[in-house]
Amino acid sequence: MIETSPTSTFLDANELVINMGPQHPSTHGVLRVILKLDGEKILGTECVIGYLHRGVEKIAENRTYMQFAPYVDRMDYVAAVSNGLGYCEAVEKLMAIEVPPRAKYVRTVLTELNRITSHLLWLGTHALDIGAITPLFYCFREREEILKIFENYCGARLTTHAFRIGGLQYETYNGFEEQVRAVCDTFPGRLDEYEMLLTNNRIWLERTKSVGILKADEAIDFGVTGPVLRASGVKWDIRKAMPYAAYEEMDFDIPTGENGDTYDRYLVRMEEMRQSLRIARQGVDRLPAGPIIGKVPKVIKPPVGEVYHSIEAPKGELGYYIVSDGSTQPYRVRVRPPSFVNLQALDRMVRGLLIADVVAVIGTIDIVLGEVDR
Amino acid sequence: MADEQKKEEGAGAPAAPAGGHANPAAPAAPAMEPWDSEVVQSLRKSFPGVDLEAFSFRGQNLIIVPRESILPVAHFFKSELKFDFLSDLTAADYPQKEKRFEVVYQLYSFKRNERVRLKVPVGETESLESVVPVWITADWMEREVYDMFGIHFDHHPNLKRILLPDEWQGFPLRKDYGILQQDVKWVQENLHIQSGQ
Amino acid sequence: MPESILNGLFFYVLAVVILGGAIMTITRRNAVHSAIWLVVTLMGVAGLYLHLNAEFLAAVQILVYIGGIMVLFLFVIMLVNLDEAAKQRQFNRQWSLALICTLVVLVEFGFFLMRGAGSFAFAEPGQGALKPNTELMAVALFQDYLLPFEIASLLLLVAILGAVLMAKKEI
Amino acid sequence: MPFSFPPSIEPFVLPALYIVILVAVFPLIAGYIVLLERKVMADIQVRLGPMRVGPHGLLQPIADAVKLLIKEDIIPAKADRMVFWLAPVISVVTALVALSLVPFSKYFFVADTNVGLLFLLSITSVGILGIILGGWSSNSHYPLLGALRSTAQLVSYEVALGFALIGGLMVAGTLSMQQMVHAQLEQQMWFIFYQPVAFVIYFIAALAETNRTPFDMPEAESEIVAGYHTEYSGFRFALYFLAEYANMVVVSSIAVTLFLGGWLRPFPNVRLLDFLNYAPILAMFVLAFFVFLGASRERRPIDKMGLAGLGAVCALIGLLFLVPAVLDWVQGLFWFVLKVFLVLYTFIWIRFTVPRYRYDQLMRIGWRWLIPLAMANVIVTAIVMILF
Repeated sequence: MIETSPTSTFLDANELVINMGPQHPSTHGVLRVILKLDGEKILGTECVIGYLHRGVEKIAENRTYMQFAPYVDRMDYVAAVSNGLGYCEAVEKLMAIEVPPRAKYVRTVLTELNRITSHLLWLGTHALDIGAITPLFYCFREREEILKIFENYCGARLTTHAFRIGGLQYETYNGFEEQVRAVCDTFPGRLDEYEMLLTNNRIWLERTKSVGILKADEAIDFGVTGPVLRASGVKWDIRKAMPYAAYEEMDFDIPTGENGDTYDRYLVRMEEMRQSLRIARQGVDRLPAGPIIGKVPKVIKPPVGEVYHSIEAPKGELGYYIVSDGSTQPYRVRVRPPSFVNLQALDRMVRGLLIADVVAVIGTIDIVLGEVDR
Repeated sequence: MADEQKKEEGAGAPAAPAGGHANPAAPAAPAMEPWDSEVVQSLRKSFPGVDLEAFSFRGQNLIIVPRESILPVAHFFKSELKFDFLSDLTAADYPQKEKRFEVVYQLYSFKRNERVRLKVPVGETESLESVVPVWITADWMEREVYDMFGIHFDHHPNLKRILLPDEWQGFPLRKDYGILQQDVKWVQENLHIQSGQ
Repeated sequence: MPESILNGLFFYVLAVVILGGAIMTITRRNAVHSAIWLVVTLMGVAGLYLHLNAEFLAAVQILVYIGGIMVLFLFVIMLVNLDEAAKQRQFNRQWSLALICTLVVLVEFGFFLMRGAGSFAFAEPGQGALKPNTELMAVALFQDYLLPFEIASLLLLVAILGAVLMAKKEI
Repeated sequence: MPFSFPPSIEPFVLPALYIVILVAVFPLIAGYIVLLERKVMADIQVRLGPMRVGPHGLLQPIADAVKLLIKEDIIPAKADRMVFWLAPVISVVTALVALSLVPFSKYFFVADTNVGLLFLLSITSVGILGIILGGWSSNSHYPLLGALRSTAQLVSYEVALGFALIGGLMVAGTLSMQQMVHAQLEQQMWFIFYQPVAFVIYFIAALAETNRTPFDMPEAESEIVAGYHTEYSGFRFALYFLAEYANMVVVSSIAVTLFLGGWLRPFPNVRLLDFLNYAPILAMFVLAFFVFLGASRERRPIDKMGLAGLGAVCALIGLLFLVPAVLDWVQGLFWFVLKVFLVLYTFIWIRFTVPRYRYDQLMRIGWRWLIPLAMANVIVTAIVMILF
């Protein structure tokens, strides 16, 4: 028999190192995962990130508070509204600005709609990763309807920069309420359609059940947040725990899972979309009249101090830690990106599974590389 | 380094007044109100020899913890005070201060539904004990702090650059690192361009 | 007349393919290339069967040897790193002795071929007698020689079980 | 016929002609199957699909072919060049050879041997070599993984496929493709009704054999990029593509021949339905009508004219079918193609409806369910045939 080095063959044993990404159809961007394989079984993974690093936090230190606001949209670019909300609220907290109720309501409605678009994108690509091609197109059809609302509201569809520090820059357009209601009316039926395609599909069940399990205590230990945490059975949502915007006055439920597997995360996000619709409908139904922006000085110049403010972005806890030195530019802005933290749990979730599961798990964590790398 | 430690210990009287003498050397020190609560008291009781200062600003609470005792304090926060969730771990650079960096821990307790912020001043040449044994999630966050500030974490399982290339020179989020500055050598060697700007 | 020419042509072309393939198989350094040439050889043999109107045999030859065994061969070759083999010396020091032996065998072969040339006529394609080729095969296997056939298959089954037992690390 | 060939060559003339037709026309047909797939996919996904090249994208396959032909031919630096070159050729040659055994109609077939089906299976099994070698010769991880997956998948599903076919063969009592169709004519029943289980198993195994969703692991692009043909581009890629679609046609043809009555029209023994013999004419005229309707809706004059021309051709062909001899010749072909397209349509439909199985699940289904079920089907069939 010929002598072979143990690392270079499949048979003798053991390890094949394969490079997944940064150019790969299903790493959702420029994520690079180095897989250590035994045949197709995963022995370990290492994520290599930073290919999309733009130094957002450094940029922040060289911009005024207002100037930096559009940059945050470019982090999680599928949930730009949420990013903007988090940043604006953090600065408002730093300056103790009171936001008028109308602005709060509009913010809530738009953020919830944004959560739906983000989840739709997740659903489409996640299903695509698992091999179901068609849901992607359905999801984009619905996403389009919501993006139209954004476009009508602020002129942009993706990187919206919808909010200003202290409130809103734009009053809602004519027909805003009707358009949101129309989405709320048609969307549940469409959701049922997706569920018909996937929820009870045997193949879908086999591919997602008991795949990428993250137990509740592990989830907390890994610091994962958002749907990933809730699917593990931890009923924690910042919208309920530490309400911001107008969430305190909204009536909605927090869906949770039991097993913390891919299927539960799927179910949780599907239910979250329904809950978001509920919130959006309540928001437009009770939309108060009044000013849309609070008392904001011409020059944003917060007092010396620091705040950490976090919101429940579609992907989890999105936190902003802002230190002010009393000048017009932030001294330090730290973004606590949910994707970055959630991605850390990938290794734990995929050990012992197969290559195909890695793809499913990456999809189910729902990362956006713009946010992971910042 | 040695005399810095001495200074810390000297200031660390058991019943240290929770007064606002937070590093008088720093001009940009935030003006904050002192904070006292059950959390602070139990902490003081458990760590009598440690100088802990507690503040509150805009309803957000923070505790300044000396560098040496971060690991036991972290353990205490997690197991005794049930702050089982490390939301965020980051740092900030204050070049004027005596201890240049502040490593910031944002803790959250599901049980109390309460946040608290720990701040650890760290000198430029000092290193800090890693809290990965307490919260696994600190792994990547500490790597990012190392990547951006060059603060070294002892006993970290895999302390290397995370966002920047492994061979990159310099730590971009330090205040003396200009926004247009970069590792020109690395860029030339790896991207084959004269300059990125 | 043209038909016999055609027959001859077929035979000789296939013979060249088979022999050439065989020679290439044993001379290639790369195991995958050897396997490919072996496939060519086996294809040639299948062609010969076809030429003799033994369609069933030809189909089975391809199905079993190429579609089954060669695929598994390639599978194993791909799994095992054979780059090392390519670097090693292909001929060892006993080649001169081996050459003499081969020559002796070759002479013997030639001798017997010369002596018995008469009995090496082309096999006649079985026309009418073997017409329902497949059925006759079935009758032979499943009626006339059922017991030997079953014994052979049992033997193979035992061999498979043994192989599985040996390959599996723990049971 | 006014002239005749010498008797020694005469039996080879028509098959040779058919071979030329198949080799020349099949790539075009494969291109249009791709177009059909894209159009059906678009329809399922609420969009239009190719619309740019030609009216309703009808010239898209040709544009695609040209694009593939003029693309740069990239061979990886460390690839095994000879094998890299050979692998797609093996795939496409075996796929096209397999087509030669398909009985497209009573008259239109290249060869009909008494081991036809067995031969078909053996030829398709050689096609696996093209995949293995392609994956190996690329000298890259993803193609190697793809090739390993393919091989394991094809080898395991071939067993189930073979056993499923045996069920049908026992009813048919022959291995000859033409005789199978005649057997269904004599027994006055499509064998799918005698062997529904075998048909279902065959269909599932065929999906796996042709690497279609939900069994498209070997080229699951979200997992291992493009599987065994990751490193292939341009014309070589086109060859793999062609082979894949040829294989689809072959497996659907086997299904149609053995289970769905081959080139027979529905209810061939029922006098009452004889009017179905004229279905090809009707179909052509209906097609022409719809094409004209489409032409009238078209805005750009060039599209209008193109569609109108197509309609005219359809109508002309319909007229040509009015000649009884032509009709007789075309009949079988018409029904056969129709059935094959129905099977292909089902393939496409499934592809865009369900997710993908995981590799180990696929193996489990094959070995734990399909093969035992197919074996049981064979045994039950044998018992029933002996008893009755």
